[in-house]
Amino acid sequence: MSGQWFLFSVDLLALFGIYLALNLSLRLQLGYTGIANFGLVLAFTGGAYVGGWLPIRLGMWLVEVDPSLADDMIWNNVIIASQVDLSLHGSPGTAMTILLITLLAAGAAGALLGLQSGYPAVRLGGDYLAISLLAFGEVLAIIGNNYDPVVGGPLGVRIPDVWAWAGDWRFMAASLANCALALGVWLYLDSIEKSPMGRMLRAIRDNPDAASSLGKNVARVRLNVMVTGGIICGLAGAMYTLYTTGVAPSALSRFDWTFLPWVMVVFGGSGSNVGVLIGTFTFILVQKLIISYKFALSFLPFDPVWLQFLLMGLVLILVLNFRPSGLVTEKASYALSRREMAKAAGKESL
Amino acid sequence: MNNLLKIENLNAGYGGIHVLFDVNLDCTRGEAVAIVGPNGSGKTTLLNSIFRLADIFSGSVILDGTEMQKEKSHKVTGRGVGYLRQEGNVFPGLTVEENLKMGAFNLPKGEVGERMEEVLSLVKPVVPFLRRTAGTLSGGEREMVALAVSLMCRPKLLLLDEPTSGLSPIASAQIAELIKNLKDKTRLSMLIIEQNLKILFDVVDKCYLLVSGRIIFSGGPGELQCDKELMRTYLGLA
Amino acid sequence: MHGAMLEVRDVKKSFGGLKAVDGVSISLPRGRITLLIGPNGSGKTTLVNSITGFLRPDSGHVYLEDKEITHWPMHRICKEGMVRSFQLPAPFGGLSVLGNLLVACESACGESLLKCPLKALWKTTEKDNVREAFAMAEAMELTPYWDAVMSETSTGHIKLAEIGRALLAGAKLVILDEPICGVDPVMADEVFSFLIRLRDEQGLTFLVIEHRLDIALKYADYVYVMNQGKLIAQGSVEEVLNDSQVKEVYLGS
Amino acid sequence: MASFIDALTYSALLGLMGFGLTLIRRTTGVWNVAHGEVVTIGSYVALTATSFLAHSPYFYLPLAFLVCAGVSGIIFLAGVEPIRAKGASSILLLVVTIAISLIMIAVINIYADYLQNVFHLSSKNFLFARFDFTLLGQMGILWAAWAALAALTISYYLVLQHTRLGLALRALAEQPTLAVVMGANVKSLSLLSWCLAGGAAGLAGCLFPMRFQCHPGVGTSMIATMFAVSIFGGIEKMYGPLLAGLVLGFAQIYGIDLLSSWVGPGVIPFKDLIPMIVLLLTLQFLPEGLSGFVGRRRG
Repeated sequence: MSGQWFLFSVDLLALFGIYLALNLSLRLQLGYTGIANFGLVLAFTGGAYVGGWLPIRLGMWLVEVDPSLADDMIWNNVIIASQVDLSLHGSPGTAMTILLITLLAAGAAGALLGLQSGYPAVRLGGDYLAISLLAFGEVLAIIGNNYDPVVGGPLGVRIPDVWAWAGDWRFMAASLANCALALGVWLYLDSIEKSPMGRMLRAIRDNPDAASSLGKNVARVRLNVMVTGGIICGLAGAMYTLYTTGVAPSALSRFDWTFLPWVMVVFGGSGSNVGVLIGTFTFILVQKLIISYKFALSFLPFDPVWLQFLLMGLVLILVLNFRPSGLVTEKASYALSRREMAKAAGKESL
Repeated sequence: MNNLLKIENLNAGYGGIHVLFDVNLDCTRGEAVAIVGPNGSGKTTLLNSIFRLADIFSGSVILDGTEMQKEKSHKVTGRGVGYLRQEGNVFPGLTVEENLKMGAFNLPKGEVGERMEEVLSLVKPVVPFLRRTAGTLSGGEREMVALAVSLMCRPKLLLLDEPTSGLSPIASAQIAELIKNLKDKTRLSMLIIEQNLKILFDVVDKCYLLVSGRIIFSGGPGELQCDKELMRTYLGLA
Repeated sequence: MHGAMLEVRDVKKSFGGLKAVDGVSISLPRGRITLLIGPNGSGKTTLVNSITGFLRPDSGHVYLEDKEITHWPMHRICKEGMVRSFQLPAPFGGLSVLGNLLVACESACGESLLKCPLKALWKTTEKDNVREAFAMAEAMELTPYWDAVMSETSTGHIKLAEIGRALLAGAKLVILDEPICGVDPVMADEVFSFLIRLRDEQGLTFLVIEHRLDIALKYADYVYVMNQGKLIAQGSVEEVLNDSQVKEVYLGS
Repeated sequence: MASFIDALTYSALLGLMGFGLTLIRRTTGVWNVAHGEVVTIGSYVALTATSFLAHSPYFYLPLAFLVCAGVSGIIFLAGVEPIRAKGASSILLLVVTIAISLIMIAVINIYADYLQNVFHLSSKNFLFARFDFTLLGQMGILWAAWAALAALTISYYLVLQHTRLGLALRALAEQPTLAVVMGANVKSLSLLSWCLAGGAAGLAGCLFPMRFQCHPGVGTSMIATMFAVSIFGGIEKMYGPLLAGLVLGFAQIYGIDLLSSWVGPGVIPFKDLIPMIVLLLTLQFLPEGLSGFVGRRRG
């Protein structure tokens, strides 16, 4: 029983880390800069495809594998992956090298995808931008599902386990790594909050024309934010793939990786890190609980998974009706502490 | 009670922004009332609040004995109020004739044609453009159409928000002439916002001076004109 | 050009068939307060929008200190030394009054996604900015409200904060579009006195669009009058007020 | 030839789906993401009725129209209008329709599971081609789909041009506030257009399984294509979706066939990319859409 709970918590933690990173990226784009990115799934998928494509090739190159298998990487991918796994078991150094290179590549892919979806963001605004990004988000899914060489078509591929060296603690290590990614993003966003950058982003969000008249290059800042957001999504996508040791394009859906983050962020409040954290945790927990108690609900004449959709939709409607800015609302903050500001202004206190 | 419109202690604004503070105003039948004041003092908000296009926080707007603050926006026209808005006062993609028909939306279908003839006899300059698309008209022509459209609903009370703003002196004079004509020929009450005071001084029976959301003067136009201090300070007439 | 701060030559801008600005040329000498007046819809704001890069003029040229800035984007024009305010309130609603003022201050390192986590890079600049912003709040009599969120502030205070914002952006030429609209008369006089002080002490140049002539005329060095997209008069306050054409169109007499 | 007929049928169905999106956006300024699920409901109305009451699905077109009009109306009244009345931004309204779409996905799937588990219907994958008739040597669906689309577009056009209601709808799309000032009840007009849009989606949903495989996610998976039809067609004119449906339908089915005969069969799986590319290009270079472009050239 305790073992079951342990696995439950570890998996919860892993998903939580991934989603928190993704949601904070949305907060950077939506909450700070006012870009309604309905194509989060794009950069996430980009990162996931890199995670599905690169590690197995790196693995083949770094460790001893039967070279004849390379003739058909997709057909033989399970055999190759398990052979690489065996070697990685004993060599954390190699595994971590693969991890790092993969993350670098995934970040680069995310940046590229962010850059190209940033192009319409500069010219369009409001709901047209949202629809345009939504359409962008579909593009990689269509390619991945239909073009086998990327990650093996709809059914996907298995990839080597870079956490294999941790043995029994493998899931724990991977979950903690996911959370470390989320923590990094959190700290980064927090430092934006407590710097002139956060102020400028909000100014651009609230009134782009006025910000531009005060010398802010609105188009470039928006593009930079899209690229940064893309990097974060790309990293999250790769980490997720490495955690699940597999990637299937059909599982990288608009629902899971665009709409769900939006629900979490709108619920918690896009103006605050804590809000995003609360939103993320609540929905991940509910999702996990529904999946775990699926069998207890087997008397229902339908798949209990749908309850999750129902619940999310209802909660979102309620939040939008009664608290449109989310559970935790934005607070005006300053780059300097009040004491520092008082000192700068030559006053006793503020 | 000869009062057509009575506004009492009106506090209004938009969402969290408070624009009007304790405004009192009345308008009797057949009277033309001017609301003057500098930009941003809340004149348009006052007219909007009659149509519930602005939020009423407290106070009341009574038209002909009915409390309008409980009425839905689209029902106000039916009570006999025509509104010529400052901007967006015609449907640019519709023809002038369609605009006029739309103006009579609250009338029974059979009366539309009859009313259109009445209105066209009051606003004759519109007749030549009936078939044209409103968006292709010049500023002055469009303003005239908008005036005709606001008359289509058989109003008892006509609200005019800067009917001459942005028009050439000739077009302004033409509009002013039409307004004067309307007042003479019909027993229509009017509430007019105008910056170009001179044009309307001989039409208006009463003036209210609105500054920063408060009425600071009310009286005849002559009185306001005599009060050089008020004229200088708030209207920018040097 | 002869070293004028801003030289505008034959600028035209039309919307559809409407010629909003129809060949206007103006010249702003350094260290002067120039007033631009005219009835509603005469094209003043469109002229300012075409000068400051908010709109693209159809034709004509704009020179800032002898450098051609026609068709430059707004942020680049600001960096070059010309900043403008907007007629309708344009607050950064989610920021406080002080935050609004601070946005205008230059903070190169603090406003980069890469460098902003390193506080040491921007801390000193930020302290200077805070000092300047508080001084500006003081001048605009906004000190009691410095921490209030802009979206919940009254229109008058928003206008004042926006003037302060424009002044803080470090410009040599400041264009104010109806700066005292919605501001009470006493405060409005103080705003203009402050502009005079900035003109005298720092040599700033101002172009002010204003409706409330009673207040604005007292402080103007030079006046341009527009009607129907064209300049109809220019000169000193007396000259303009005695111009028959001005009386005709502006005062309606 | 088969693919030509397929393309023609598919075009009409796309047009029907896009019609509703365009109508809703035009009159109320909302991009309705839940429109895809309304289409799916149309298919399930057809499935349920043909399974339990027999007859051909064509027989239930009016029923699908009514049910979907009702569903769409409820979406507007219960979901969108309360939040719109509070002055929500267009983005927030988009999020609202996403929330509604989540709820509807759940309901549709629960219903499909229920049909399968309790009544042992194959509700997760169905096709009604066996019910179809032939007319002039072609499948009935071709005629039915085009008849529905043409009837809808023409009658809507007639209503717009020749009735008071139509005048009000056009006025509402141009200047909502002014329409209110003139006494038009914006709420009921908006409700009407949502119902009509839902009805059109219901027709499309009811006809879709006559020719194409249907499953609980059919509308959801097509929503991006529907957006492409609506935006590419242009929201200013109601014949936009018809035009765009034709172009996109042919590009997706007939065009890709042609392309594959030149560059090889490798391109066929990517036919779903076409609407996305068209959508993105439209937004970048032809923001007023096909009908707006045609209108501009003429006028």
